[in-house]
Amino acid sequence: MVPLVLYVLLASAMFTIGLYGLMTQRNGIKLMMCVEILLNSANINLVAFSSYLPNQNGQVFALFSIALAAAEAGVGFAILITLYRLYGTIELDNINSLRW
Amino acid sequence: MYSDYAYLIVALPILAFVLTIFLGWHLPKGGGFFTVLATFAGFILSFGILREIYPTNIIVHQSTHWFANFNVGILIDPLAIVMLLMVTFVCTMIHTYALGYMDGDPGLARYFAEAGLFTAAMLGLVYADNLLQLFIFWELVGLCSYLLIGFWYRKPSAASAAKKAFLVTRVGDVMFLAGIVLLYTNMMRIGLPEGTYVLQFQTIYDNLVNIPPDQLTWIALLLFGGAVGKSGQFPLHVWLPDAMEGPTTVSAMIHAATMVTAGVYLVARMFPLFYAAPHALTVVALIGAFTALFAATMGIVMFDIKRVLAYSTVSQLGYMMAGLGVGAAVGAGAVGVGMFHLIGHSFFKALLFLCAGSVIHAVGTNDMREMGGVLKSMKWTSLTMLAGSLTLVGFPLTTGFFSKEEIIVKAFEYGTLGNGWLPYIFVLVAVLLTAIYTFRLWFLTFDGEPRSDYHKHESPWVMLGPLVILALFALFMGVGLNVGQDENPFYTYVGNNFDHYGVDFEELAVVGGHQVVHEAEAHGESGESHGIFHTIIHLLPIVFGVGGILIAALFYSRWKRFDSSMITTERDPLRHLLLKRYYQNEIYTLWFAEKVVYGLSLLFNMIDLKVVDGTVNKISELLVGFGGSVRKLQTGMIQNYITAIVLGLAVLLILIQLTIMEVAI
Amino acid sequence: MISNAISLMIAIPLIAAVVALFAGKAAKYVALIGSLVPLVISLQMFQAFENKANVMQFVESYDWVPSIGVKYTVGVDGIGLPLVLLSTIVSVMVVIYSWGESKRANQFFALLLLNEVGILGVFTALDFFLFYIYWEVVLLPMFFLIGVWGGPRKDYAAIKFFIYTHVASLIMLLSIFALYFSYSASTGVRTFDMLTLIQATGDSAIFSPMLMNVLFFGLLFGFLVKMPAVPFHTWLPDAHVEAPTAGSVLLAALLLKMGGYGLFRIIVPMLPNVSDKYIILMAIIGVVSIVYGGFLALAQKDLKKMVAYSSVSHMGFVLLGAGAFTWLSVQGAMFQQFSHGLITCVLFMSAGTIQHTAGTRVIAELGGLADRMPKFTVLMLAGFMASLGLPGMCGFVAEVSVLAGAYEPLPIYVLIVIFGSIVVTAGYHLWAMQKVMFGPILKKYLDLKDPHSYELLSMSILIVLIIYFGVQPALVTDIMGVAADQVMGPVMTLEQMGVI
Amino acid sequence: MTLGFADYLSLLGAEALLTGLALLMILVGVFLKNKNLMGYLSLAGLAISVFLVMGVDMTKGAIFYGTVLVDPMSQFFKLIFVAVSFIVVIAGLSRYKDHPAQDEFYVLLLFATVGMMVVASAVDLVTLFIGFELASLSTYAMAGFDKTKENLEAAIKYFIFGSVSSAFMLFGFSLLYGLSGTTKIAEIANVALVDMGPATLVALLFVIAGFGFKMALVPFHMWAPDTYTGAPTIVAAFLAAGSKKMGFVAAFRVILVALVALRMEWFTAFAILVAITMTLGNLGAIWQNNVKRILAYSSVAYAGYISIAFVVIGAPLSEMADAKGIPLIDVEGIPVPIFGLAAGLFLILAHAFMKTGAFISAAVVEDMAQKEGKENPNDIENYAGLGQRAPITAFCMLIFIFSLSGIPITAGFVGKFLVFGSAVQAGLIWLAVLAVLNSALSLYYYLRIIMYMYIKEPAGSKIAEPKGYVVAQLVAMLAVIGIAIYSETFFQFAQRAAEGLL
Repeated sequence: MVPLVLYVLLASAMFTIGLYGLMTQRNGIKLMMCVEILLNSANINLVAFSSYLPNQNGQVFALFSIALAAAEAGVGFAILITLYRLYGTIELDNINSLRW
Repeated sequence: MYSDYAYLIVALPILAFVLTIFLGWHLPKGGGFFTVLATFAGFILSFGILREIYPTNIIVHQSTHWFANFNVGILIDPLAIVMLLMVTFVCTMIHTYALGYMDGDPGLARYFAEAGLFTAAMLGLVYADNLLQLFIFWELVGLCSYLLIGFWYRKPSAASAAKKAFLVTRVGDVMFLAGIVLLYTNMMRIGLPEGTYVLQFQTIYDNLVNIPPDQLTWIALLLFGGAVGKSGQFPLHVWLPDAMEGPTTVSAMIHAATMVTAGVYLVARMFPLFYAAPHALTVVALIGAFTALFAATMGIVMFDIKRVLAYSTVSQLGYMMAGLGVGAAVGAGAVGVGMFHLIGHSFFKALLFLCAGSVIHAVGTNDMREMGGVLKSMKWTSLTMLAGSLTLVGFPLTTGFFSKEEIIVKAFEYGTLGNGWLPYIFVLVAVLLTAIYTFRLWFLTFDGEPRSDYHKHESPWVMLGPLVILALFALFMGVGLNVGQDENPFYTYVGNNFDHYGVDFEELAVVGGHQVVHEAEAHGESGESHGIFHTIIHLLPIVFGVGGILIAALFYSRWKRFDSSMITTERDPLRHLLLKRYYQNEIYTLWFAEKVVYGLSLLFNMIDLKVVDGTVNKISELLVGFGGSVRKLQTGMIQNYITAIVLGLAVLLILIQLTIMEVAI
Repeated sequence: MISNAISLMIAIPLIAAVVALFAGKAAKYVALIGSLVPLVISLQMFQAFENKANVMQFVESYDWVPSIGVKYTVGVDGIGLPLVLLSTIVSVMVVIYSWGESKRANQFFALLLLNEVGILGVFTALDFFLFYIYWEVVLLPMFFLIGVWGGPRKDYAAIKFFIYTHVASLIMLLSIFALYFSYSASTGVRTFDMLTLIQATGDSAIFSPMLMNVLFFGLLFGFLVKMPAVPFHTWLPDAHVEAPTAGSVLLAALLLKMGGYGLFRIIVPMLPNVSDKYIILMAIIGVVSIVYGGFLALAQKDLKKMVAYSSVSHMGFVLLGAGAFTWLSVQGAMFQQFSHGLITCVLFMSAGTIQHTAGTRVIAELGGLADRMPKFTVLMLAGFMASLGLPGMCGFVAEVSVLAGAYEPLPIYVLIVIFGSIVVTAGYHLWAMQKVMFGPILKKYLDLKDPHSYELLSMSILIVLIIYFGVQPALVTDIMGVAADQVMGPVMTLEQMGVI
Repeated sequence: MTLGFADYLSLLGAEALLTGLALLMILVGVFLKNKNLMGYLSLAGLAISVFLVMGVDMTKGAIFYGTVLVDPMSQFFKLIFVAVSFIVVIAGLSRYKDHPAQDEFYVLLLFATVGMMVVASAVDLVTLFIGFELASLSTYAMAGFDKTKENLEAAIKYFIFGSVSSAFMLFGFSLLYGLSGTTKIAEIANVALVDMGPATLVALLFVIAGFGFKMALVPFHMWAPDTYTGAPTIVAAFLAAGSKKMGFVAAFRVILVALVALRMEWFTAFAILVAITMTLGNLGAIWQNNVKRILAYSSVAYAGYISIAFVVIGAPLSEMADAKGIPLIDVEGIPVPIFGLAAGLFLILAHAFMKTGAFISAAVVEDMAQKEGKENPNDIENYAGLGQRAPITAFCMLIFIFSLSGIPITAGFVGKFLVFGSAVQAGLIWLAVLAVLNSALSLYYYLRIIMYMYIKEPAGSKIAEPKGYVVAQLVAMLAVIGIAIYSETFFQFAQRAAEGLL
């Protein structure tokens, strides 16, 4: 079967991709997606590990985190929508009145 | 029983001071009579004490703890009692005179208050029983001098003269203080028993031999520095002529009769120490003699009547110092000689000043060129002034004659004993100059025709009375003490002052390296034997004195034959030098005080602002500025924030790896 | 003698401060009472004080934070008592002098009282924690006094004063920690008790030499800044120039004394345990302060700034005396603290009065004031004379003691420099006096009058005290003499004294 | 031993109560017209839960299959959380009076509180993560509650930054799980992680990143200044005082206990982080004119001061300390680590109250300025002469600022005193000196506020101070001073907590 290393590599790759996205993208939605990628990379880790370990904690953990990710997305989109109502855009570059 | 009330001698004038300063404004004559009475009471007390201790061998000594290992106390020995009598007497005279002289001045009460305070301080100085207390009153008389010189403080010249007087004497005082500190340290090194008062004179006299001679010399010279400042000796004499800005009575009291003699008194008081200190007395003799001559030269060209007298005071103080200084050769007797001249001088110099005051009072100016012919209008003043002048010159059989004569002869012996002839030559020449400037003054003022239209009237008796009394003393004290007695009792009494403390001058001579005392006596006897030479020595001063009077007469009196222009011209550099007073003012004030000291302070100020405080402010500026740049990192762009996390973690990772490796190694 | 005298003495001004805050117009009366009562108490303590070496008196001690060994311990000995007396006297005088203060008067007087609380606390606290608390508390009222009632650059001055001295106290705090932990680590006893810890510094088993040096300098720095000693003095002139008169008086008369108190309570007893070299070091710093301060004063154009630098110069004597480490010099330094406290009050009051009567403090612009304000002139002259060390006033006694004591350990040229600077001191005092007071009066000052009676009153009381203690120094110097032995001798803990 | 449901309830009474209350309020809120009641309701709930928190028996050990632990540490933090929420709610009574959606505010607040309390008790990574997210999600929403532009900017930055760092945390957790094969903190501690290569270090750093975000340690602090400034002021108070502390308790549990094997590593990490955080926090604040922003940076700096605890605890076994020659173990029995942690806890307690108070005072001024239609209501100019305009607020602010700058006699002083002290005790002289200098530097901007409040001339007339704010401030102020005076009690508590953990 597939060695653990590959899973971990995959997870790390996804994580890196997510981070890259966060550092480069401006669109709020895209940023949200990047966040999801980050979370899921972690989930992959958990599931992979747990299938190699005697206990199932990892999978439980993954389920929880998926649920939380969903909730998080909910809150996030709520904020984005109100943001759009006020600013008329979700390009976060234009939203930096708070600085220095 | 008088001696039990000795403390009153100081307490009463202080009381007078307090009363006058608070009540004086509402009393007639500014409450001056408080001061007069208090001083006179002091005189009575001192006289009573004299009756108790003369000629017996007892001295009055009362002492009590002050703080740490210092005490306050009263010590009345021959040296002190004569000073007490002189000060109380002269001050009484001058205060009485002032009742008339200062009358009508708005600050009358202030004058008498300060005068009373001064009297108290001066008396305290005289009968202090330890060096610290002496120094304290020493400073207080300085304060009073400051206050009284600046009495007319609205006059800028008076204000600055007061400041100058205080500062210049302060230089001396600081040396004095340093001397005390040095003495204290050495005494402590000896390891005295617990509870002894270190600076008490008795203690000092007893332990002189235990102090290393080189230290003694330092101490002596530092103390002498104090004396130089107070008694206007070269080079710290510059303040005394300026001090004439004060009222004439002040000049008479402080800057002629009493305070300025404190320096001489100090040297006399510490004579054993000076004697035990190698070379110390030589310095005293030279400085004293030189001052005597140096000041006299300046006295010749002055036109301000008070300044002439001021320079003569400086010069006479020089005589006293010289008189003490030659003690290196003649031993403790010198104290008697010096003190005798001090006392005599106090009388006649006070007299001269008061007369001058009386004249100024009438004429309304200090400039002798505007006087002349005062003799007609002011008989009493003129005659008393004449009496004073004669004693000052040392005219035979006047008090000044006896005292000055003695000093000069001692100076001669001093020379014969191979200690150098300079002192003798200086004092001798000074006699001639003294005679010249004194009678130049007298002739210019009283003789000839009025050179300006001043209103002519004799002063009131409250002023003349003191003049007459002082004049009598000035003329006849010497005779009274000398004629009809094989040995002047004053010399013996005061000269043997230190026997009361069991000071062994033989022993001290060894420490001080004077091998000459006995030879001095031996020589003295031999001097008696081949008389002719000795008589010459005794006659020379008289010749010089009378000669001086004649010269003065030829130049300035009604019988004048020459004019000063015949010997000097306007452009004569010497004359200029004298008129400019050897450019001391330029050197002391303009150059040293204002350039060097003030410049130094400005430099320090610069350093303080730029460097010391500058660093502090620079640091804060840097931090604040750094903060200004740090906050720019907060761009407000969420992407940058994420980047910050990633970079931060990366850096952290590397650093941790490094440290772990470092530790591992 | 009332029990808990010290706590009472500290509590009363504190309560009075709160009352004064809400007293409105009546604040000054509250302040007067609130400062008079402590004066009475301190006088009683002075009466009841038994002058025995190494005995701490009026001690109170209660647990506060036992788990880290913090106690509420107060008491006085020969070091603290004279300063307590000084503080209470000066506080009353300041209240009297500022009787006419109208701007936000209630807060003003409340702050004066609060200041007294802090000062008294510092001089009586025997627990480092408590000591540090009071040490910091003192900063607050002064900060506000400068900040609210100050001159044009008050913001700068106040913040500089606060931060500069605060840094110093924090460095001091770290050293205190080092003391505390080293002690508790090697003895197992957690205590902030001052005397115990100071005594422990003698034990080389507890404090390695290196550690000893570190914390010695930490503490020394804390105190030098407060004194202030050159080169850490620059906060002082700024603070003084901007502060209101009352503030300057308290600052110079009391706050500076905290540094000196620290020296005697902590540094000097440690000296023998650290190194003899530091004796000379401290003395040298002292000398530098004396001379440098003197010359700077001479250079100043502003009367108040001149007085401020003269404080630097005079506090140098304290440092010199403490550093010279002979019995007489230490005692003299203690007395210098006391006398400078009294004298500097008069100087700053004079400067303040001139400021608000003539409207300027620039010496060059003043002249001939004596003509119109004779009474004031007498008092000011007396103050200046006292400051330049005139005998018969307490400044002289102190300086002579310091110098006489300091000669032994010091090289001669150092002494020469000092004596030179004494002349300079006389110089700037007389110069200022002549420029400001004497000479012909300037046109613009023709309608000046003597200041308010309460200002004259406070000044004259102080002058009387200055002369009194100048003539009768033994009253306090005897106490200080014993204290000097105690400071130079071995330190005893409260237990060993048997007072708790 | 096994515990019945009743025991659970007694142990987690507060959590249960608050959760129930929150759910109830959602339900009721739908029907109510005037919702001012809600505030008092939650106030009552919080008041009761204070006693519930203090009342429990802390010796029962872990429950819910060893995922939740009720020990002094957890209760210490729960107390802080509840108290902070309590004060914030009081302030809210004025802030959201007659606000149409105020019930939602209180509900969110309660949920956030519960989440934080769960974290405080969590001894299992899963539980901890859930609690963490619960708190985060509610606070995301709260940050944007007023729906002004600033609010939403604050919210979105907070949200993205927050979810990224929780992703980091989760990834770290996953690695930990992979390496140790368990999610139970106690069990992870028993695994020799050191031998497991670089992955452990990555895990550690990711976990630190996750917590560092809540704690606002540089460089994970970037969101804090913006969010604190943008969010409604009392929410900022809650964030700074409450959820920040959640980060600390989580960090204590995971890093100090679970990752004890990596002590060397996290000692170094925190040594660096602390130094940077203190310094940058203070330097950043110097230039600010927006008082909320000043307070934000100051709480960044405080994250640094508090985190000194980690360094102190890490120090004893690391070689750095031994070199100093200062004994590491106190003979009297309080080991350096315990003392350090206790000190840290005390400072956390102090900071919670003074920061809440300070932000609420700021809120008063903000409302005042908004009424006057000022351009930027939090500008320091609006504080001019506050001493006359709003005496109570000004005085409370004064106390809070003194406390923040460590002036006696306030909780902040005692806290700093203890923390700096523990640093010296651990031989970290360099750190102590740095901290001290920072503390002095911070005076610069603290004093500026005081200057404006008491020294500048008033910018307007005297104002009426809203009751809720006043009460909230007074409570906070009394707490700040009381903690200082009765420091013994609270230090004992902190010490027990520390002993329980280590």
